[in-house]
Amino acid sequence: MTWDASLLWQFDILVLVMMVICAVTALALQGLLSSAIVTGAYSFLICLMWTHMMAVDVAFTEAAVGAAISTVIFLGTAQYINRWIKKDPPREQGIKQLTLVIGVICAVMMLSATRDLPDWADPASPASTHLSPGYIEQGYHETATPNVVTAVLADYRGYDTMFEAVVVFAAALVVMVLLRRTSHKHRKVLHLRPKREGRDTVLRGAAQSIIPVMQIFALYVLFHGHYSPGGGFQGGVIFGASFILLALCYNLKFSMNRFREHLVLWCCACGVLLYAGIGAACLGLGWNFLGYAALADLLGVSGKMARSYGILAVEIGVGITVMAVMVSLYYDLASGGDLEEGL
Amino acid sequence: MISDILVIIVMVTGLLFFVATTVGIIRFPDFYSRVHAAGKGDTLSTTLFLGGAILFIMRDFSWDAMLTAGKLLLIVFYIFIASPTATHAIIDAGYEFRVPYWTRSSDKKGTEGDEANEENMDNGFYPEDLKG
Amino acid sequence: MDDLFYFIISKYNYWAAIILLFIGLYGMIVRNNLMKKIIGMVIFQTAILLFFVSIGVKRGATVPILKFSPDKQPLLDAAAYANPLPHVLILTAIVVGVAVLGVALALLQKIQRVHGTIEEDEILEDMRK
Amino acid sequence: MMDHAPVLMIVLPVFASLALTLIGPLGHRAAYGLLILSIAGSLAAAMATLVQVVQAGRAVQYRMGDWMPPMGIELVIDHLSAGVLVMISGCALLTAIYSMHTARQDNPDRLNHYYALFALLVAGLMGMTATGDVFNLYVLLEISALSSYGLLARGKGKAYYATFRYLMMGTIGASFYLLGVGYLYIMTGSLNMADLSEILKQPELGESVNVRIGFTLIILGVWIKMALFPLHAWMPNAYSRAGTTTACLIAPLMTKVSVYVMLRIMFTVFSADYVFQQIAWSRLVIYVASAAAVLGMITALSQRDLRKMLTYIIVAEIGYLTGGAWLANTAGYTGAVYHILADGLMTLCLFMAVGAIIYRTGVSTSAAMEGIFQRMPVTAGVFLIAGASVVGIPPFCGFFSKWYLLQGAVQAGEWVFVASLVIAGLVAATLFFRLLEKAFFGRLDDAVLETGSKTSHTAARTIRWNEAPLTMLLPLVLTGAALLGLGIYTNEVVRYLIRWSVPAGM
Amino acid sequence: MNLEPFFIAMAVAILFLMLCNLYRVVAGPTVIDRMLGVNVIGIKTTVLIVLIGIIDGRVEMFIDITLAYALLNFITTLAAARFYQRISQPAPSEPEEALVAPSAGPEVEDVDAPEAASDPGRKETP
Repeated sequence: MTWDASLLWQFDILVLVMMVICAVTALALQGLLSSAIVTGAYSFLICLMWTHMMAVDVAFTEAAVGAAISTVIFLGTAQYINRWIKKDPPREQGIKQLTLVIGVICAVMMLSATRDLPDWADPASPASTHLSPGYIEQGYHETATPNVVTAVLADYRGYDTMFEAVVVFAAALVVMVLLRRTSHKHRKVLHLRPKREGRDTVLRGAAQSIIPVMQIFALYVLFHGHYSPGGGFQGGVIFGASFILLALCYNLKFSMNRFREHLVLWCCACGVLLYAGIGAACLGLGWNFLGYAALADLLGVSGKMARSYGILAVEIGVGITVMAVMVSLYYDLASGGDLEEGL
Repeated sequence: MISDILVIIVMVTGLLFFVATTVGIIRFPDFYSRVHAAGKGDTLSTTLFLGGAILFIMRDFSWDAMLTAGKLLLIVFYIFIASPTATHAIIDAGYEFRVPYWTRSSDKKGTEGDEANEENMDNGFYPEDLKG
Repeated sequence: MDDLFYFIISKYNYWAAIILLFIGLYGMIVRNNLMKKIIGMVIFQTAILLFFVSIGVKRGATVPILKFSPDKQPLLDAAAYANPLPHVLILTAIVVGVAVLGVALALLQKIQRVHGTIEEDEILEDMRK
Repeated sequence: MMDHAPVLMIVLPVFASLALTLIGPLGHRAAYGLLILSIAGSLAAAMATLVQVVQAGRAVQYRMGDWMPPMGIELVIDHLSAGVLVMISGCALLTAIYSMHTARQDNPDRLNHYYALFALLVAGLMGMTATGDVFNLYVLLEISALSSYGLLARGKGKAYYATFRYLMMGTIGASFYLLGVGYLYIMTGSLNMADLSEILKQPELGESVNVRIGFTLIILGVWIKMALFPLHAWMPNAYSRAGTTTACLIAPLMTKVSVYVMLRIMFTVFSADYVFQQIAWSRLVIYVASAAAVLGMITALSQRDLRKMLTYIIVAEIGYLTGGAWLANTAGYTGAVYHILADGLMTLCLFMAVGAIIYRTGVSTSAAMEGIFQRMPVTAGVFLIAGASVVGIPPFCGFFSKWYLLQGAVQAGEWVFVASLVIAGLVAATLFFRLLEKAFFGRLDDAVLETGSKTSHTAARTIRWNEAPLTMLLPLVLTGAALLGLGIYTNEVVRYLIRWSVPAGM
Repeated sequence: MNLEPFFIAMAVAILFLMLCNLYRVVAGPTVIDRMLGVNVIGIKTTVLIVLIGIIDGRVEMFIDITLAYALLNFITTLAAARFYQRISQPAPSEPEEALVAPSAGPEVEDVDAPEAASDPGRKETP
């Protein structure tokens, strides 16, 4: 019956209340654009929540993905759709209302069942005692990586992470296959951005000073993922975001001149190829798939360090893929697929 | 000890500016004045808070602490660039969209005070793309 | 009173996750606008992620990155660090979430182009024509 | 290499999809060849694993990254999954061969990207079947789901909205699954299937309401993915609007793999005792399944569009599979597992035959069947075999699965399920009889072709003999032969594969 | 001197201010006001993350997130602003031809596409 002051429950409850408010508002508002923006606020709050739960890597990812990329692609899509929903949804939704009732019953059941869940933040809960101590206590000796999350992500559960990279690759392919046109027969009449002589100077100046730092920071996050929160995914998203920033401050063509769509696609595939290739190389060297210790002889280091380098290499692969995929998603969704003019 | 007091002073000042910003954002009558409150107050108070954090970290000197403080300074610098630019972009978008601005006469149109004015604005005063 | 307080303190995170879950589910199933459905989907997914991350919290624990003593020895006490496994799972799940979001938005653009609307009932009417 | 067969069969298609993305300019022939090559390699690896499993008489394990199982991820291929893996890669290979004409027709541009998604879907399905980790299963589930969205949306027009609904339902299903995994994780602290089942044997966990919620959520998610009757609304539109190749790939495989996942969760992670004794609602599932079988078949009877008809047949077959799995006896389980294999082949065969008919006639309603026996005798013959198999006529495999299911239902005293099996069989017989009547005695004049084929340039007006091209016929005939072969070798399949995988406590 | 209670108090105070700012996000009245509210919440989040780091005692682990936040929050706001600059000039968009997968057969009843709204962004006033 003790509780720890450092848990800061007041903090949590405030954030959670705000999250619920944001969720309800996002679903209730009539304007779709407002909803998208409120969803952005929701994402900020959940990121805060995760920082407070000490899930720094998760918070980092959420900051990069939820707060930036999701909102940007929401806004990109909002250019091409009806932005105002009907006031009166039809009433003949018998099945939907039945679902609602069932949903409320399920919610009440699940809420009442939380009594039997282990207490929140209980160090003696099964989840905290069964597997995770193993990762924390052996991880450093086996992989020489102080960031346990990176070690588990890229090594113990590296097979998952490989398919995570494949998932984003698949998403880029699907979006491209869906939206992008090869023939320019049906070129749409563009919403051209108004001529703004000299009025973007401030933005461009800011972008010029921010983008290089952003890219260096992205590389830092990528390569420093062993020692601090971060890694391939977060670094990749930030690097991709720098191209998005370029496109926002100038225009899509300007960004595409620096990072061509063919190159983007190549990078999407090459990152996964690097990851899977390392796995296959380990297999070729007589170990199991993704057993980075196989690289030890090749690199002339101990098995532990080989695992560390293997983690770094696959993180680079993930970073390349994710960077390219984020840029690809932005190019396609913000320009409606014709890669002419976007956001 | 001195540095602790300094930290407290700096952070409390920052909090005061945050309060001012919030009051401005909630109470000011039109969009432009709200942006004004947000753009200035928030940047300053963020700087103050991060400055307080730097002071706190530098309390016991070490190279790690120096590195951390350096990164914090970088953050301060980029917030100083990014935050005003962001508010600039917002206000530019609002201007482009002809968001109506507040004058005494538009205040009088509403029966009394702020909320009535906003209600007035809700009833078709804004172009609908702005509300969406 | 103390028991009740302790009960609330030890469960509120799960409650919030479940409430958000059903708010999102409501949005996905009942709302008529496809964009709202997508927003509901985002909320629904984050609720599950919140549930997962809640599992990983430990009282008095710090971020799951090893601390080092001055002589460069890592502190390997499992109780001192939050559970890293849910974090890993959630990282993967966030990525999956953004991938699905991208595909959903692309489909939304296509639906708008083909049907001229993103209201579900209007689309169904249009398809019946 | 033999040792690495379990992982090779999953990563070969992944490599193929990467290569297909990179070699874009090399043209469609290279893409086609590469796809077939990779899936054939995958099939070979699956076969090798199957042989290994049957010879050893126990599951093959493969440790990813050489980590011991509860810490790392492992692949576990036992008798059940080996059979399903061969079925998946075999069906995918046949579809890949079949796709030569139709895929190019549907994808005048970006054929290589289409094939890349094809390979990813196969990789996802294989991975789902082979994995021994519940969270890894979720990731692979999403891979197969994402690539199937891309493939289905190539159907254009109305397919977009159908795919959107599929995406929504698929996401709800996958998220329920993930939440269920969360509940299991919070109660047990593990993600490995074998480890989970060890921990779940503890009596206090068997009583726990949260484990029950976790089980319910997982099963509910899987049911949404596999379109069990009340949750099937997304499926018919999504599948019938898709291009032929897509339909041939997705329709047989996606639902069957979901059924496999259901069996895995029910009997490997949990146990038969737990499912049938602790879960209060498990008695009701038989009724849901019975309703699915009967209503699915009846709805199929009322469809004009051929492929929609086939999709409703899948809904009915899912009813059989679910019912068999929840009968709680050996015969029912055997029937369900056998039916996964048989139904995969049957559905593939039907979709391929209908695809060939649509390809030649350009008509997608049942009017396309008019006079098919004169114009496309081989296709029609194979269609007859598949139809006979769905109805349950002896030498073909559909009969044996129904036989086992009926046996199980009688043993369990589930007369409702017996009745539904019989009724669904009769309705299916009516359905196919109607189609085949048209096919035999349909008028051969141009009236039919004029109504349907005003946009088709392939319709034959004067040529009577108008068989599908060889790349379509070959897989079609092979599938027909497989239906017959599986039927003839039923005893061996049951003895060497299914008997081994019957869970304890049945 | 133990400053931890002070930092906790600061964090909770900032959260309260965030709650107040949420009013602007929820109530509007225009989207641009909401954008402003989100921007302000984002900046406060930056500060809060640093404070959490200080309370946890390992601020160096939280700084990278803060920097990423400061940079990415800028992108979100900028994207929203750009969106408005872009749509302030309306232009009609052509409807795309609706196609059916050739191999799926011509479904007679669903070939022709309805005209897309002349400008998808601007629907008639509700």
